[in-house]
Amino acid sequence: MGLTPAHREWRTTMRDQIDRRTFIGGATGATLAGLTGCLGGGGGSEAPAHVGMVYSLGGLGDEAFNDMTHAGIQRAEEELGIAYDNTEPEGQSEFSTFQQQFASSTDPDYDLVTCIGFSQLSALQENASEYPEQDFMLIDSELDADNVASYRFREHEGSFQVGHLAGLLSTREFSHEGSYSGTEKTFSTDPEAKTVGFVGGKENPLIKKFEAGFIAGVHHADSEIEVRSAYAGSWNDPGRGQEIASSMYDAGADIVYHAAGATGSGVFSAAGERGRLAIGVDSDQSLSSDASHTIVASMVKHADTAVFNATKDVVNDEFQGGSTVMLGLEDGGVEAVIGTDYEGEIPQDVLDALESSREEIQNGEIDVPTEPEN
Amino acid sequence: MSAPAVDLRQITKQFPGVLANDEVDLTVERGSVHALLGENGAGKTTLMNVLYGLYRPTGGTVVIDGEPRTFDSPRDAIDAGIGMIHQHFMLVEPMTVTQNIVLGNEPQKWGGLAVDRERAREAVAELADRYGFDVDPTATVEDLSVGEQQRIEILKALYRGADVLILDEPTAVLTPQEVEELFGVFDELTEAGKTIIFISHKLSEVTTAADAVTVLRDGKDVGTVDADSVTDTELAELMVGREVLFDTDKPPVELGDIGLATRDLVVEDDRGVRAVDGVDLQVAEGEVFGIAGVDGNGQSELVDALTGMATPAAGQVFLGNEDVTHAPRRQRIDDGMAYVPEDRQARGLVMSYDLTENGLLGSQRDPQFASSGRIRWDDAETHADDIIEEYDVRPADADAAAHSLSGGNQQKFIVGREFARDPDAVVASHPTRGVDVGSVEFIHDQLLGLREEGTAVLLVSSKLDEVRGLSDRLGVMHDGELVDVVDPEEITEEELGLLMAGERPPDVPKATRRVGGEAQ
Amino acid sequence: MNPDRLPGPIAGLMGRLVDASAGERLAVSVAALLTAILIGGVVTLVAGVFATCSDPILGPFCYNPLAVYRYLFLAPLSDPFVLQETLKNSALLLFTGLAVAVSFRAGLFNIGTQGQLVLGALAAALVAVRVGPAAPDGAVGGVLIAGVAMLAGAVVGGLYAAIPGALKAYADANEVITTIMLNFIASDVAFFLVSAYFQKPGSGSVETRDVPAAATFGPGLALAMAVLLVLAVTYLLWGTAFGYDLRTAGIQPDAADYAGVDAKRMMVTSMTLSGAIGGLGGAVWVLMSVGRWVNGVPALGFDGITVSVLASNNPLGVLFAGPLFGSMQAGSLSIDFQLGVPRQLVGVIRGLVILLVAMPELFRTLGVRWGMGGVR
Amino acid sequence: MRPSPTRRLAGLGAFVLAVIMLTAIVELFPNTVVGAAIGGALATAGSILGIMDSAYAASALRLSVPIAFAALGGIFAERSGVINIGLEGLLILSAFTGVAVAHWLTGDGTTAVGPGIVLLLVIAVLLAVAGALLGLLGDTTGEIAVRAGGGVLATAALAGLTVALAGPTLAATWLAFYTAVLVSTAFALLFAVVTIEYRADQVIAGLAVWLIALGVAPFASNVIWGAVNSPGVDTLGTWTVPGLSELPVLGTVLFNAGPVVYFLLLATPLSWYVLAHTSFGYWVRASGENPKALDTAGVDVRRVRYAAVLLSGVFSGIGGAGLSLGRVGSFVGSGTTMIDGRGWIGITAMLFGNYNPFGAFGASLLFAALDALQFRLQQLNYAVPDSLMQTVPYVTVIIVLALVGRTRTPDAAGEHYESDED
Repeated sequence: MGLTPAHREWRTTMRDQIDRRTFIGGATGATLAGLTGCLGGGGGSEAPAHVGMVYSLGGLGDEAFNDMTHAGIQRAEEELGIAYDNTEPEGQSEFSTFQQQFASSTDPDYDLVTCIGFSQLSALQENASEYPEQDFMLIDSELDADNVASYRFREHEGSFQVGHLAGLLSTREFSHEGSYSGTEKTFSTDPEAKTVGFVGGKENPLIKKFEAGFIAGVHHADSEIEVRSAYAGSWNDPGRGQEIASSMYDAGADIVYHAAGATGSGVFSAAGERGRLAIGVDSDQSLSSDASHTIVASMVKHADTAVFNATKDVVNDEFQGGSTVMLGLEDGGVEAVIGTDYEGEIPQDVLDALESSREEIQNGEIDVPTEPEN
Repeated sequence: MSAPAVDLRQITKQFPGVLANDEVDLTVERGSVHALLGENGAGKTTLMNVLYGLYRPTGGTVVIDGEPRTFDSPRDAIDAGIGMIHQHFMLVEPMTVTQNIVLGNEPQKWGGLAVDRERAREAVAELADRYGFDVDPTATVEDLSVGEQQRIEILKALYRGADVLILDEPTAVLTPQEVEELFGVFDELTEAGKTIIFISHKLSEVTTAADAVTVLRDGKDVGTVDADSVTDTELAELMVGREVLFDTDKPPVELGDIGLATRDLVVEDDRGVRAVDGVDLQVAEGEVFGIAGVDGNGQSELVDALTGMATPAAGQVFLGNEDVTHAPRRQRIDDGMAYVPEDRQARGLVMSYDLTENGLLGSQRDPQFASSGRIRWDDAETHADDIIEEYDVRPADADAAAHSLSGGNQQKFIVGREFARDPDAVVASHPTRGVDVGSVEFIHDQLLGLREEGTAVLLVSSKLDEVRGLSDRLGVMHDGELVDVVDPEEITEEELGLLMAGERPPDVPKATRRVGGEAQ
Repeated sequence: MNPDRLPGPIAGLMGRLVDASAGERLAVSVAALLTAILIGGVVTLVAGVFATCSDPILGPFCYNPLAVYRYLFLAPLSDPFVLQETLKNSALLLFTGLAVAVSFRAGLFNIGTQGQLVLGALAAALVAVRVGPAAPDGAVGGVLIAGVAMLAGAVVGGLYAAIPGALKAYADANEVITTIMLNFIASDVAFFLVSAYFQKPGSGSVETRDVPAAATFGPGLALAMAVLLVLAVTYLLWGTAFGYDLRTAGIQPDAADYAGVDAKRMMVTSMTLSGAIGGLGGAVWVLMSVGRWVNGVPALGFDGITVSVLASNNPLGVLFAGPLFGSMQAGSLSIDFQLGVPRQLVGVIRGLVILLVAMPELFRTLGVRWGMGGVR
Repeated sequence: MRPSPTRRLAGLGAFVLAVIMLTAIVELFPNTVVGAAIGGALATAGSILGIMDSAYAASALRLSVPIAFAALGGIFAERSGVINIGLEGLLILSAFTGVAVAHWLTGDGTTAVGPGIVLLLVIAVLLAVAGALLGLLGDTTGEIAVRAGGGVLATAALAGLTVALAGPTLAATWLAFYTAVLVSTAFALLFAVVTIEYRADQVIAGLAVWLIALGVAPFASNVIWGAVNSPGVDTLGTWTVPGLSELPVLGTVLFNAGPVVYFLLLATPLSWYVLAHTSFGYWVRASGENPKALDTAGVDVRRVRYAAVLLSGVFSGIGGAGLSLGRVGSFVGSGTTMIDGRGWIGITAMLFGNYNPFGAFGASLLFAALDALQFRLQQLNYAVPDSLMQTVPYVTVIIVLALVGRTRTPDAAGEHYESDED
């Protein structure tokens, strides 16, 4: 546990990116130069590759999954000199449109279309066969086609790790001095109440994996801990997320883990109000959240790595069409990352326990379920 | 003697296309009850709206208590001590009596942060007490009877310090008992020095309640008379006027079977009041049956029930031998009933349609213009052109929208359309209202033509000459009842006036029954 | 076009459509559209000040409104993809715009086209999936499946619209409120039904199975069907006694009574017709755009209101307004993509158009003030 | 104000129906019981009761805030005769504006209160000028000057007081909150001009307001932050009433809550009071029921309607900014935005509550309570399909409308009013 060098580097990139966001404004700023005012004009034609990004619902600025993949492509832009364009669909039915938009474009001719999120599977099924010459990458789902490289994650493994952490912390005295919304505050666990919580966005098999791993991890620490789960039914309703998390804290939960997109930012606000802890998802959310003092850890899903690697493959003419890359704890595809404000505060025995459970998962001694046990 | 409470001098009010008031004079003495009498559309309400500041007169002066005044809004009129009780009450139904009365002048407490309800209630109670009104200040207005609501309106005006009360057709919606009570209220008010002006077109109540009567006709005042000395008949004559008598020579027509009939017909209006109360009538084929009567005595409701625009509360309607009481309007159209409605702009025409489309109104499914639901616009246009030509509708353009026609031309088009149906029965409600003299004659000829063809015609009109001249038999309606059926050629104007006022003079020449059989 | 030169029946129809006030309404629509575009341009320009970019057009301005509008309206001409999207959007907006226009013509504010479309789409998708295996192979089967699916969409959409129609006619319940409520109910119920019973196996999203590929069709055919439907409905409204009844009931209910129209039944009938067209639009969306029902149906029903309002509820106007918005929507992808101007701008312009068309008084006043008697 | 017995009965019936629907949904989809129906029902009832503690009540109260404020705003507008179905749009705009201004003032780590005050005053002055130009502030120049100046001064005083009392960051957040309320009001003013001055169809114009907001907020988010979602900002925090907050149940529910919750608890009785006991309230009701009665009584219907619509803007502003700044501390503009239909539920609450502020508040609370119940039941492993639960308010309103019909709506709602010729 702790910060691996790779992660340290990633964290720097992420910080850069967040800082830059306030400066660049339009995400397409980079390609804006040559385009303004001329129909069909291509920009950055000297770039070694053009990548089209089709984000998942919730859009950029979710401080989670989408921003993570965005960080990956930005890294590719910096290190590989590629050019990219962003599109943010607003509804499920728009995925196909945007995929086609990139696939059919000739100026620039996109070398890779990155489809982020499991929801794009059905649309891509059609478009992959419709545009056989176009290379696609699909994140979070799997499609068997020669021109599609699929990347999936063992979210349940990472979730197991943060669940384990939550379970270990929940049963002991643990507190952190910090601030929330301008006031100094203590964020602590209640060792008496053996309860933690999980908040999901919309109920679907993918999010169930997060939930399942988390519950298993909690019970790995102490099988008597109660895990409360609830789904908000929306990815963009932080108000509701906050109430759900509050209800969990009120019911004695120390720590709440979320996999709920923008809804999840409400979980952090709830933790801030209640002086409790929360666990972020997808990216190291302690970097971006306003309520970073509540975020003891995040289940980071390195979608950025997937995007970067796939882009690199395209640049090097090594595109892995038809393959599925499964990223888990072993290859650093998912990992539990301690929040920036909690670095050095987690007791060593907890870190040791996490380290050993990680090894056990990697060597197969622990089999993490993908469907919730109850 | 002090200056009159109200003195309107040479008031003229011009609306676009209509001269509503034409140099009208009206002098009302303080403490008197003054009636303003006239047919619908004679300009009574317009005149009162001028007095109340709702309209600004085109010409003339308003003099109150000897002082010339200009009212920009009702607020000014209220300040000058004038209150108006509109025909449609200006009450907020879900609010209480007190709230309604003080609306706009609420007594305040806590520096304007709250209405002083106690004080308001007391003020209302005190006011009601002073004029002997029996009202509960805390009752909700929508729970009150019409008569009670009217008293609230009067109190509202009094609360605002009104010395002159204008009432627009106050008895139109009242039961006879309530009318009685209202007139009692008038007495209380005049005793307290208030002045009352009320609008009416009912002769009897004018002579009962008023001290003086001013009669309006076609926007002009035709004289002010002392209510005690004038007779109903004289008033009826003043009101209706003597128009050119048409020398209609009606050739005798062989009467056929019953074309149109009612039996014990009862129709209730929106408020559940019996507007038509047990009317029995039969119109034979080849006969014009006229209905005379002062407006608002149930003629409109009778026509609605006959034509299928309203469902009667009781009784039956026959079209030919068929009981059509509950038949939809569609069926009556299909069975050959033509109907010239009273309100041409709401019912008779679709104002934004052109004449071709309006020519189809009611016949849109007639095989003459439509085959299996498809309208043949060519035929429709030819039809409209025919009507236009035959009835001299101007502009003679089937593509002109109905709203671009003058009222008279609109009416001619409607009459033309309805008569062109080749109907078995016609219900014509004020078919010549607002139509120029030449066209009137033409419409009359058409009506008589239908009669000769053996059509049963029911003619409702407030023009006495018209109904007398055209009808074979003449029914007089008063207060929802068919008072009598008389012979139009034998009856005198005086007798007719009395009948219209609800009285039954002796020896009225009865119409001889010429109708073949009874309705089935 | 001089109607007199056309063959009799068509000339009659044209004459009906272009009635006396059509000119004024056209003027208002055009003025509203231009004003909305103008305001949208100013919004774009001002927004550009707050945006950051590497290559401003001038001083602090990042966005070039002229370029934005060039993409919004002209991109379909130069970019085959945008053209394809334009055709799709146009076809769908023709359906929903027509659906809304029919109800508005009947004097009913059917805000519920969205819900009718969602359920119609679901019905179409489910029927197509169900019928698929039983249908013969090849084109015949495809036509059969598509036909049955579209029928199902129309029936379900029509029935769903009949509810607010009946509530209005027989319970005097305001159709604006009930249709808005029914929109929410439709999307929630559809979500539940699919996730609980009709979920596509293996998919992470809430969606039905794919409809048979043979039953799907391209935007060309959809557009052709939409145009035909517009013409058919135009004919229905202006060429038949039923249409005459419907229009009369909508414009002057008393006169409709007088003409023997059963007003209550007409409310239910016209809502059903409107809903059926909306449901048909939903079916086309499934068969043309996505190939299955997916959660998050685009707001075509609401866009239909925009289209209809701009067209002053005239089907032939819809024929122009539909593609206009269709092009703008497709073009919105381009402005985002090529210029970096957020595509929600089109949503703003759309809202402005409705707002402005809703107030003809403004343009009348302006017309009078500027001495343009023609606008009156 | 006084509901007739039939209306009361219908309201009660609808409430019972809602409860039955809720129970039915819970019962139809339990994860566990199939056979032991009665036992299951009892167990469900038991756990439902167990859930309903003070924390639950507090949660329901918080969830009801934006809904109830929208409903209160809707009540004023519609009772004055202007149907405002653009409430959702006003909520969206204010939620966005609050966060945008807060982020502008505090975003880069330092806090700038000054620009916030300037912005606030600029908007206040613009509103005052618009009001004066529309002739809303009075007839004489003196009157207009006093009222316009008074409004601006009051705004300045409020801003100054806030800065004096709160720390810089909190003050900046409050300034952002005020600005959001004013912007929502300004937008309501636009709606009022369009509907009252230019006689636009109220429903169409309301839809337009919603659509514009739905476009503008994510558009502006994208322009400012390069994404439809905002970064986090500070919230208004909670106000704890010393002493009272220690009370057993009430303490949690009422005396340890966000400021906006207090506002709601104030605004509801205040709205009722204004409608029932002040001249303005009389006028609003008269204007909606029979504007002619009000006109002939010498009160300017136009001004009354303007005031009522502006109030709906103020309330929606508090509701929207109250959600984004009061609790969440960010704006989410993706999809249906973070408002996610709360304005529409507000309209249903208004109808369900029969246009009575307490009724609307109760209905909002009921809908919010159903929501809070739903996600608590989930935590106890009752699989309640939340998509079906969400239809409960809508279905309830349709049933209420079907039973009661249109009689409940103010008579003149939706109609333009023009006094006869001047």
